[in-house]
Amino acid sequence: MKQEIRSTKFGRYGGQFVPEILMPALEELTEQYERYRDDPTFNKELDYYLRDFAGRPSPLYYARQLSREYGVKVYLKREDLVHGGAHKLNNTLGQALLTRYMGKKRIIAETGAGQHGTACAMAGAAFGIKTEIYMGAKDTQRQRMNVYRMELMGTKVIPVKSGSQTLKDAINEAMRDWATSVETTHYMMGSVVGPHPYPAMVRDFQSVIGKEVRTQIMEKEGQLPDSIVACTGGGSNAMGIFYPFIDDDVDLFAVEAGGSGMKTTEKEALHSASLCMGEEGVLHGMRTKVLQNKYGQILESSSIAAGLDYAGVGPELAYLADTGRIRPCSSMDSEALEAFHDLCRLEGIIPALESSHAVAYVKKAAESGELGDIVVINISGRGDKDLETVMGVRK
Amino acid sequence: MKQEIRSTKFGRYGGQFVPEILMPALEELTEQYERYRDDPTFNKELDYYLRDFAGRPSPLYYARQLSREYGVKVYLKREDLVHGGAHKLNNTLGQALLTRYMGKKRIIAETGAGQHGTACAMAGAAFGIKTEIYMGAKDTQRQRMNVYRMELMGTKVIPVKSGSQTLKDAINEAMRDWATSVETTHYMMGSVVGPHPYPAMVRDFQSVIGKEVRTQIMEKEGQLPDSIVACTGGGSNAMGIFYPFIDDDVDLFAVEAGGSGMKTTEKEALHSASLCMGEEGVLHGMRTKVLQNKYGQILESSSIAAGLDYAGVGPELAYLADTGRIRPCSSMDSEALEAFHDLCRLEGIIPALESSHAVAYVKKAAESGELGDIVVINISGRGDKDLETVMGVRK
Amino acid sequence: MRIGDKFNELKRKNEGALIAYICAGDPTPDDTKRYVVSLIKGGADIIELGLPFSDPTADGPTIQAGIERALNGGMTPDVYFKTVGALRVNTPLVVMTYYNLIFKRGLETFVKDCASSGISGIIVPDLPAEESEELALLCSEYDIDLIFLVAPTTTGARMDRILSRGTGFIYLVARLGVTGARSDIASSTQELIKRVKTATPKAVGFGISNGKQAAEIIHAGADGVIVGSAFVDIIASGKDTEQRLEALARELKDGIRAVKEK
Amino acid sequence: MRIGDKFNELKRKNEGALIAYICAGDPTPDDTKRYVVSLIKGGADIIELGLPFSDPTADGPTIQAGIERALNGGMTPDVYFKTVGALRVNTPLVVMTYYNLIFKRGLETFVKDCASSGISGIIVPDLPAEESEELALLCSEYDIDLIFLVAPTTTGARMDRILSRGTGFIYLVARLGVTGARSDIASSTQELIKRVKTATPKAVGFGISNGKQAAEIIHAGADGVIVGSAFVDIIASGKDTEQRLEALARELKDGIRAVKEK
Ligand SMILES: Cc1ncc(COP(=O)(O)O)c(C=O)c1O
Ligand SMILES: Cc1ncc(COP(=O)(O)O)c(C=O)c1O
Repeated sequence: MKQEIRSTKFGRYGGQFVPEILMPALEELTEQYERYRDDPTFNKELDYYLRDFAGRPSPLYYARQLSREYGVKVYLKREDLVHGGAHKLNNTLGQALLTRYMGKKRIIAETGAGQHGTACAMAGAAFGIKTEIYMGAKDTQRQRMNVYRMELMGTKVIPVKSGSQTLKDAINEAMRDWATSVETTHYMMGSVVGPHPYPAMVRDFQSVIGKEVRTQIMEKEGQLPDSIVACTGGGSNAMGIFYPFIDDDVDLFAVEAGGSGMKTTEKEALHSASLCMGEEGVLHGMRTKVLQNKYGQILESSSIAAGLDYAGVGPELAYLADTGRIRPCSSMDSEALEAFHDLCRLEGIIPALESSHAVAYVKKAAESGELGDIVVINISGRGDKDLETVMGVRK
Repeated sequence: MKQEIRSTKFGRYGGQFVPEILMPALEELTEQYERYRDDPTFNKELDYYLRDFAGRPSPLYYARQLSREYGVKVYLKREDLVHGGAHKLNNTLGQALLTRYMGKKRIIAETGAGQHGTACAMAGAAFGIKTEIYMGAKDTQRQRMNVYRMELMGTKVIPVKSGSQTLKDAINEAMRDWATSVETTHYMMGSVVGPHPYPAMVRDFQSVIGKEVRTQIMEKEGQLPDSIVACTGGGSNAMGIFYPFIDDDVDLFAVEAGGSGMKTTEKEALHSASLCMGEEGVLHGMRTKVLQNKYGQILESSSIAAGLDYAGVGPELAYLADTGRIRPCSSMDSEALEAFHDLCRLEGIIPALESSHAVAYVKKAAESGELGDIVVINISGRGDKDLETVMGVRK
Repeated sequence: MRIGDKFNELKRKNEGALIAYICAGDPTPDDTKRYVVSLIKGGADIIELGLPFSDPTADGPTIQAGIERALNGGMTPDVYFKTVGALRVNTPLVVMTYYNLIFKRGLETFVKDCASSGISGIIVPDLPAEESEELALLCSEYDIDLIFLVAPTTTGARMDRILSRGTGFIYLVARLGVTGARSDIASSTQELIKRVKTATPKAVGFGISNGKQAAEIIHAGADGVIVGSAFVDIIASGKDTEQRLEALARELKDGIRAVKEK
Repeated sequence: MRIGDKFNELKRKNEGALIAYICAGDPTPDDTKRYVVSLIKGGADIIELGLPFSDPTADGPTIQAGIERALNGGMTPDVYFKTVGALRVNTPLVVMTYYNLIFKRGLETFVKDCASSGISGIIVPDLPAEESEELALLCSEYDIDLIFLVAPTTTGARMDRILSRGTGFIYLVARLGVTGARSDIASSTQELIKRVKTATPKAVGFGISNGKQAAEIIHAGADGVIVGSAFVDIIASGKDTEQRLEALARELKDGIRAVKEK
């Protein structure tokens, strides 16, 4: 099952489409990751941090009331309980530990709404590694609290004032930094995207989710689930929960953000459904499915959930979608909101709007029977960060 | 070790100082609690919710960097990772389950800043029990987000417009409600305060914290800790972590809110240190140590941490302080803030300002040696709720 | 005057008692003195004078507001006893307050101060029989009545304990709830009056605001009615207070008198 | 004109090459036509014309801003090839763009369009040698140079692979970093020039903005210098653009000419 880390591709997807200047860093990272990936000391230490710092294992909770309402047996994988409030830390802990093993002294990353940045800051502080986060200047204003959170943890947040002053520009700026600092600095990717080895590495670090689910569901049901449903932005929580089941007879649903509709213009998409609607292309170092116009210009994507609002998707997901192993699908903003309210009211769990997309898909698909009898939904994060947004659309 | 639940007192503290109309309800509650307290089915179900819903056990994390800085081996009990972000849910899950076992159909409670109310809302939703929370009208405005959170989970928040429109009035109004609805309604107390059996019952429900610590520290250190430090408002997180060690040779430090100084006027205290500075009195149904003026009028207490801002304290703590089994002490607002920053920066953990008081005490007491070599601090909650406050005092 | 004597006197007249509550010091101690006179003029047989406590959990919003006015008006236990001591009335006076004020003053001091300022009885809404032994002993020593409440929910052993300990009168809580004017008399109240079997007079309080209700209560077998919020409401409005207090007392007492008991 | 021919011509003159980058369509396609003329007048030997991509991760803020202006000015691949095809210049033209635009157009279509619009070379900053096989084959089929970058961090097997695959010239990245004018030449650049052992001409880019730097680069053994941000800065300012482009090209070329190579 384990993918050979030396291959940079998933079928024709993936690869390393980056400036020459970064290639040696990727080579080094690949080599080092391969070296520590199965190293017992590395893994023991990582397990320790996942347990004692991040609070793993996260529970698999049988949602009785939701199950009754939706007409299918629903288990929730509770990544919302992980330190920081989302699955993101699984990955940043792994990469921060690797940074230490590689002997690098500094971590950089980009962040949009601030989720990945916060997870980097936490991991950076836990390991005592200097951490700097690039963030669009507009985003730093919109997400003042997350900036403050990062700063509290000793992370330097660098506002990016070029371009549209948002995530895109933060990525560019972080890449520029890395290009000048590769020798001492590790670039922390926040999802299963970017050039090899990131998609594979981040997937591996997130696979702890699926591994736990396997043990937990066997304990509770004595069998594997019929299907697993996860929201998909870059795809890290999805790959994390899917991957350990890839060789099993379990249906895997990757739910993308349907936004306000499946339409696009020359410059914008009303959604973020790259797997469903994207076309093959090359973005951020990887060949994958991308929302783009006829010339190959990348579209501005859109979603009520900031974490899903991305024009690309992890290459392994693109590959698995083509082979039919995963089923790409989508939930619209309005459906996600409804599911958000369902979970709050019926279970006392406030899910992230990202995760609400997965819940929403179960709500609409359960009746058709396509999900089978036992469904696991990955609740990738908690929704405290989204309260303002939800409040804003309250009728 | 287990206290006879039939006795309403801890030494001369405790008791049931409530209107006659509530006495039968307290009798019934005592009886029912006694009935289910050791019932295997009840406890199995409670354990299930604590594990799968609340995310227990919470880790005991060795804080390497903080230990180095403070000069003593510090373990953090991570209640900040519990669903909802604080230890509060341990108790509300217990009481909500008991509500179901008692066949009552409705839960009421009061809340100040909204922490206990949110924990009630979560438990109420999890068990599908109608939940109504009284909250001072002023507090509903100051804590808009927590009100929204509760409402999302199907809880009705009732703004109390009488008196000062704060916690005090919410307590009164909730009591009034209970007086008219005892037959169908369970009153959910949020800490080890109020009339018997609440102090004992809430302590029991919170004792899961200390029980876990015992197992965890034996695993990690092969011995019990030298001391345990917990912040103390009403005292539930403190009693929860202390109680399982009550017969052991472990020093127990109850850290109260020193506010801006140990002074009082006719109507106000600049602190909330009832154990350290209070005098015996009767408040909210219990005999305990109370901040009061020479006539017995209750003082307005004060603390940067809303959850510690209370003029009374659990009667068992008052008793244990008198017998010398626990050591009451305090940290000032400014010390708590400093410790808050320490923990963020050194460990990537944002503690609640309440919990920061416990950390602060370790910071100042470690050097004297009075804490011994191995200290466990109860991180009773996470600090996301406090970011605005901390930001406000940033120089 | 002793409470028992008052009830005996009324019994002889075949008449129920009107027990009127106001909060001492609401809005000032001097006002209280005048209000007490008005109430007695209107026909009140016993006066309950609240000693205000900062956290009155057993009172409704109306009385809570009165308590706040009194505290803002400078009322303290010291002022209270001075004010009450200065009342020259031949009507039993009862202090109603929360336990912490008694506890803090010292139980014996408090009871002594009651005795020397002419108070005949004590009601402590947050002191159930189970916690009252020490205070009960002192009260009997200083010849002060300790008045207990019973509620519709009070049953069995607890009821017996309260009835055996209560003196002066037994305060029957009219319905599940707290003080505050309501408009009808619940059947649970009627039941409660029947259930409380004791030689001690029974007075019913909580939610009574007019003569018709008062009459119903007496008709149902009570020896007295207790009215508080309705009086405090008048004080809160601040208009023609004395006249209106007297008028309401009269209406209530007339209602009571209309019932020819037993 | 082929790139190799140009370098041969310059070699005969014992002269280094000035390779000037601007972004096509910045701020409009017509401007670009005039700017190209100015650059050539000033002395540019090869013109690199950026085809703007929405997410130019390998470019600095200066060029990124130029790209945005071009996109806002309506530049698309279609317009690009039309614009370039209309240039009547006897100077090698190189397209610099990101791989997605090539990929989306179809590799063969793209290369064909290059050939038919008179483009001699292609630079794709996000296409390392490892991913370039298909494009390289097409380029050789259509007789277009595929120009690769090497960086100070490029070593060993990767260096060999790039050098064996690159045609036209080898683009040496002057320092760790991205495009943008800097003021000094790092020693790592000098080293890199020495390390790149190939018969293909070597041109150094990233961070060169004046004649002195250009001279140093040529002095250190390079066959050409590549200047981009400094020109784009002039376009951004929008004042006397043509004159200033020409003047800067002249200054750079003068600097280059001042070095009498080998
Ligand atoms: C809670 C949550 N879920 C999901 C995502 C989407 O990321 P991914 O698709 O990599 O899991 C994010 C991204 O920030 C997130 O915060
Ligand atoms: C995080 C946290 N810690 C501590 C407290 C204080 O309560 P207690 O003393 O009952 O633990 C609160 C109360 O809201 C709280 O939210």
